[in-house]
Amino acid sequence: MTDRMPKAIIDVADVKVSFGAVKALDGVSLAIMPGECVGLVGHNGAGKSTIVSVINGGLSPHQGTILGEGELIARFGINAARARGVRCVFQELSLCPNLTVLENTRILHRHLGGLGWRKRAKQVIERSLDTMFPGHGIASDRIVGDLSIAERQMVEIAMAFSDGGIPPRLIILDEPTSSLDASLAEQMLAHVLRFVASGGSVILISHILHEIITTASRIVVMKDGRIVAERPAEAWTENGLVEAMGSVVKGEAHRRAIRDLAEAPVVVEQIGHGIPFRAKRGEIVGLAGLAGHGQTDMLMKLHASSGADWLPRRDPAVTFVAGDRRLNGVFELWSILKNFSVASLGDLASRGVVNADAEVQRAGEWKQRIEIRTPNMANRMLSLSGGNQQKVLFARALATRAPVVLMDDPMRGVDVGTKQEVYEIIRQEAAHGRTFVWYSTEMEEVCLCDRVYVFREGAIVAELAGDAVTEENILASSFTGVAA
Amino acid sequence: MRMVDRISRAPWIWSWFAAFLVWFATIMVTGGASTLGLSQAALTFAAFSIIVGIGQMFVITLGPGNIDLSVPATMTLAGTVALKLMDVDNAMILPGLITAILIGIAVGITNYALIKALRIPPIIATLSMSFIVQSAAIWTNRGLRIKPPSFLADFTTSTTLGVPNVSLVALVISVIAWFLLEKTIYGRWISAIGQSTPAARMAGIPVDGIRFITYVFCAVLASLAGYLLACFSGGAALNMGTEYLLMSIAVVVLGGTAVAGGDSNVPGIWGASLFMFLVVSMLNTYGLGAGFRLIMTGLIIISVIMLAGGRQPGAR
Amino acid sequence: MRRTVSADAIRLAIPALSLAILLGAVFWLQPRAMSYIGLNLLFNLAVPIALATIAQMLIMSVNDLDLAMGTFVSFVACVTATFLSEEPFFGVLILAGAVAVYAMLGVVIHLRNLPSIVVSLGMSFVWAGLAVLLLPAPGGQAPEWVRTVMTMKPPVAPMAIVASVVIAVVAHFIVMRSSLGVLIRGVGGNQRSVERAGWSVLAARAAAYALAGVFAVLAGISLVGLTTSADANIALRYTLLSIAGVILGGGEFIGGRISPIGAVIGALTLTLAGSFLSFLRISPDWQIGAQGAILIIVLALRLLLNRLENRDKRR
Amino acid sequence: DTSDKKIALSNNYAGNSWRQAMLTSWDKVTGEAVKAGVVAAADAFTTAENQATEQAAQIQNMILQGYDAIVLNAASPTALNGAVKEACDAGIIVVSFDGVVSEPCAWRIAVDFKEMGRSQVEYLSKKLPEGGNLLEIRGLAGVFVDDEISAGIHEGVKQFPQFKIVGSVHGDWAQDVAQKAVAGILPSLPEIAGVVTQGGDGYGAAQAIAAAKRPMPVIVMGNREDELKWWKEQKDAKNYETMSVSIAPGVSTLAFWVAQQILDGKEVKKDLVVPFLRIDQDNLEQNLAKTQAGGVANVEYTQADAIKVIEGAK
Ligand SMILES: Nc1ncnc2c1ncn2[C@@H]1O[C@H](COP(=O)(O)OP(=O)(O)OP(=O)(O)O)[C@@H](O)[C@H]1O
Ligand SMILES: Nc1ncnc2c1ncn2[C@@H]1O[C@H](COP(=O)(O)OP(=O)(O)OP(=O)(O)O)[C@@H](O)[C@H]1O
Ligand SMILES: O[C@@H]1[C@H](O)[C@H](O)CO[C@H]1O
Ligand SMILES: [Mg+2]
Ligand SMILES: [Mg+2]
Repeated sequence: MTDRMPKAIIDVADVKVSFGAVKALDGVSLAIMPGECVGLVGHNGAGKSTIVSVINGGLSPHQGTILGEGELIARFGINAARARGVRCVFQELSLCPNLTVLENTRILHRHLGGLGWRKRAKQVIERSLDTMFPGHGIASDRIVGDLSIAERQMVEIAMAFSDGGIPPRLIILDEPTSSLDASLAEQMLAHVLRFVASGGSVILISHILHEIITTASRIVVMKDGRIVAERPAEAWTENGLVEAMGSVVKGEAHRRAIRDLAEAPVVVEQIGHGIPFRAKRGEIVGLAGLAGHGQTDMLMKLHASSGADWLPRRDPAVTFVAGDRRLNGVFELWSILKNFSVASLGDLASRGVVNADAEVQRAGEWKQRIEIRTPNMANRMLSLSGGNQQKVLFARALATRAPVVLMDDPMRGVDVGTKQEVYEIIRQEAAHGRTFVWYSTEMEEVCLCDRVYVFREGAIVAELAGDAVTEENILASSFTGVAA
Repeated sequence: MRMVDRISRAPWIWSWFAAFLVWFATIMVTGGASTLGLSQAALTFAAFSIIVGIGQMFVITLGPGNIDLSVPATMTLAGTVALKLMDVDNAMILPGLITAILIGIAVGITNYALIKALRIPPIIATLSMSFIVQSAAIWTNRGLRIKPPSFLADFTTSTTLGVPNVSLVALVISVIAWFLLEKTIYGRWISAIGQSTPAARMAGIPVDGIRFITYVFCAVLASLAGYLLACFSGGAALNMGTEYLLMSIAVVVLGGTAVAGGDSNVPGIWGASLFMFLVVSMLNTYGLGAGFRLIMTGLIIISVIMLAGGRQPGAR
Repeated sequence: MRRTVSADAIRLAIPALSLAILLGAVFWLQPRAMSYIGLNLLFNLAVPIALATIAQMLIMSVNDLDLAMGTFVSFVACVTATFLSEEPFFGVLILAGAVAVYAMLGVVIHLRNLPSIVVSLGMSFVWAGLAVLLLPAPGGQAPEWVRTVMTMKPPVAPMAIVASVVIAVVAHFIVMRSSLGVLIRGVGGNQRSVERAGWSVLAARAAAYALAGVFAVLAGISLVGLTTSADANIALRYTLLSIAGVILGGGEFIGGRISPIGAVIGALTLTLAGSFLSFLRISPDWQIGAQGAILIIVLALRLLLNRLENRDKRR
Repeated sequence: DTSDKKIALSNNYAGNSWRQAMLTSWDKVTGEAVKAGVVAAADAFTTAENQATEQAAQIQNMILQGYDAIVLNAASPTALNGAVKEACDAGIIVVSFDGVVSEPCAWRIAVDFKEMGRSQVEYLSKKLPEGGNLLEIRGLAGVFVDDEISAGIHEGVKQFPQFKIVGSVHGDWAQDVAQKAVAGILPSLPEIAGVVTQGGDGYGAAQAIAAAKRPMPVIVMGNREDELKWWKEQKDAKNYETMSVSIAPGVSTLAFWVAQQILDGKEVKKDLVVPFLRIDQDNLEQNLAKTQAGGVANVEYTQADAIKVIEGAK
């Protein structure tokens, strides 16, 4: 008790979280002291957002302990965290889009109620906005859905820093600047420094490395659910960080032989801002860059431009492998078999009647080919583990006759062994003349491509081909890109 | 044991179970003497609910928000126009049938045009449409009850080997519907659309085309039911579809079809249609009035949905 | 200070414009309507519809739908014309019980994750049955005070207008201005974010249903105030009318995007559409069809105006 | 002189042949009256959904449109009283018929529905003196006419206790609904001697009974053409005997003339009674011949008829 060392606001020790076979956190320990800003970096899927959810109380770890001010907290949850002044700005925007700014403030601050709460909420949020983003021009009675993405992000950040009864003590910012331009980001980071100087704590997650280096007092690097490096900010350089984040074992072994595709015809094309997109027959084209910078939109556009909404097509031009399984991949009520065959029913039917034997046989072949781990393809799709569900979606697309396969980060949750098998299949199919357009957040995968387009802010900012497809080049283009 | 387990989880079992209970409770009043009569009557009248219910089921299978409220008006228009056209002449049976079907097609096309082109939610689009169709029915013959051609009248009211002919028609339609749903690409596609429209689009399914066909199919079945019902009851009446609005929805829901879409169930429609007829008969037989009858019906619908359970979390 | 017109304001402008156009047409067809009495005659039956529309809107604000609105209002009307006027104590008790049933439906639907459409379809039979039991034949008597309130002749504006404004203001206050309203709409907009802030979504949904029950009860009572008596089928059409009213008023089926003022305007528009048609003197054969046509036209107008709005936005 | 007066018909429902016949009669008779310059206009209005609230709004619109009289077939005897009162207050003559309203300021051309029900049992008591089991087919639950006719029937059964009602179903005044309801209850019923009805349901009952291959009881008919035709067939084949009773749809024209007379300044009692239209074994053919195919046996009224009815009530 007489200890003069300040105690950590939140101290998580040896935390483990897994989603199915994916070990999102594999023994992470992290203590946040008052008056420090911890920078958290790592590749997509490293586990950053997951540790945030643990600290925020939204996710109970499967293993590990959580201490607050040095004391073990038995029932740590959202309300316990909030009572300790823990606030969070989530990576995906999490305001209610149908409510106004000050109504969202009301939702966030549970104790703001009572007569005249609007006035108080208005004061709370406007004071915070004014201090953080002077001249922001956001009226607090605007509907959040009407705001631009940047304005929404500003509101969320300002809301996290606002004081609606319980003063904020630890603020977690998960990629807060991803939609802010340079000057707004500057304003925000300056406020973070002021907040930290006055004794508050911040966890800052960002892919923009110089922000981290200039703002954080300590930088933690995560990789595959573990903390792999941790040093004071002054001890880091941007290159050092990129190296620490990158894969230790490079994917060289899997690099495919460089093929000459100069003669091959262009099979898909999409011209927008930035560098035009083209893919040739038999080519594997990678879409890289930070998550959410327009890669999925590009895939959707490619799909829509050749899709048919009214009449069935015998020979589909493209097929699609979803990454967001829940949203646009899996048919939950169906068996694995039906999920597999839905895109190639035309080939498995005569006069519109599905040939059940052919369907079972085709499914059997693919079950073997990519090892879908189930005793029976007639089992429900949801009985499969996530990785196996993803394999089914893969098989669904590959089993069609479409010459172009669009892939939306399709390896989420797929284990290493399977990945290697799928890579091999992709290589074979490409050799037979199939074209793959592959968006991936995994560097290793991007490096498997013949050619790579790097995206930033909705446009293609770089094109890398052959030997130029390296992790360093891709990271460099995605971080530096063309500044806004 | 596994068999029992599997059957008890089949979504249609509840409606069959309920239908059986009610049937049993009714025939017990006469010590079993009414068995044949009641069964025949139930099969006869369930047939019409089955036919419209199957159409409604296809639409509901398309997913949340999809529903066709124009079913009753379509029945009425098809019945009145066809009977007027046939004008008691046996030679006109086929033209009458074709006219009824064409009316169904026209209503279905207009329904989907309103939904797609004007972005009107299906519930309101088909309601508005039903007013227009109902007016058209009034305008065509002002409520005169023209008798059906004698052949049709006999056919619809008689039995074959003790089974009512209309229920045989319903059986044929059910088998076709079951075949469409279970065996054909079309069936797979509507189920896919109902489970997740974005996923269906990404899987290359022609979503708009299929939705369009489905609304047309529903309207055609409604017009067919109208044609048969008008012949069966000795003439079309302007209000003959009225009770089939809630009925068509209720038999679908009770039959175990998922209201959230994607999962349809033909046997369940039979169970539910028989049940809906039998429960009224039972309550009438026991001398219960309209009030109790309605309350019981509502409570049973809610119990069935509670027992069968909602969809797994995440879907609504 | 920079002020832009919000999407909500535009959303409100569309129904208001439809109403204004329709009102203009009615005045042109029937100048007599442009008076104290005229306006009252045009709009007094819109008052219960407006209340039912608000009730439906509350259900829709949490992404549900109530197919039992019409039978419930009929049931309330029967209770009002019988118990509430003869044995007010029991009448109030029954109505309070009915509101509690609504809250419970919200709880059950949330806990068991049931489709609201089916549950309310089942409830529609139950309410209808109860109504028939209460009033096997039309009749009953409106309580004196209800009759007095509904036939009041306030200065300046007729009761129908005053009541509509009061309903709109009160509903606006509850749904748009109060903390509870914010919470309910938050559930419709982004349930996760409400949960993350530590609220109980279950309680919010139950509250939305209970509030809807209260407004529906008021709809039934005010209806009997106008008609002086009730019957078991008196308000069946309120189910679809209330849904159409919410949509016309700029509300949406999902996403918690609703507008109480818009809903009241939607209810007034629907009522006025009926009058407009009867002033047009359409042949009786097509009078029913014209109601469908006018619904389609007004909704198509909404689409057109939405398009214009989007074009403006893109500019 | 009423040549500058405008009369409106407010009708709540158009969904059955009876109502359509009523509208047709109105059209025919008032059309001639307008042409002859007796009145300036006689417009018909029908609501879409058979609901009192909708009809109340319709009446309010008629007030605004400046009609001098409203002829009313009401969805509810009481739920329109508010609107009717407003019309009276605006100086408008309101004449209700068939579905009459209880508001005292309105005129009522009523059919004694109770008597209509009672008379059915009385007829049966003559036809079947030894009595027997009866099946009752009712109308639409919750509606006034249904309750009245049914009450009359039960009164009749009390009066002639040799009869016993062994089953009761709602046929909603529609052949197909009646057919369905009867078919459902029939198997569990003992032998039926007679079927008492409300009109528009007799043919449906006959079909259900025939389908069940039961002996045909005496079914009281309701003047619909299909009912009369079936009766005629049975009469010719097996000398089947029954009677048929209902209100004539043309009573709308009587209401029209009464309204015209009131507008003309005649003193008219608030409550007028029209006899129901009854068809018996001997005048079946005669009535059938007069009835439009698919329609309802009808009587249209002239101005002279109306004056006679008014005088008779004094
Ligand atoms: N709800 C979930 N269900 C299944 N898997 C999940 C879930 N949430 C996260 N994961 C998985 O856990 C791993 C860690 O994810 P997390 O979101 O923490 O990564 P991150 O470091 O924040 O990545 P990014 O930089 O892309 O935001 C990923 O492989 C992800 O796919
Ligand atoms: N609810 C369930 N019902 C039936 N079988 C199940 C269920 N959940 C999992 N299984 C089966 O159990 C096995 C193991 O599942 P688990 O989720 O642990 O796989 P996994 O090791 O995570 O696979 P992957 O690495 O591909 O994600 C799988 O074969 C799966 O099909
Ligand atoms: O609608 C009509 C009339 O109301 C009549 O009074 C009885 O028969 C019904 O069909
Ligand atoms: Mg797994
Ligand atoms: Mg993250």
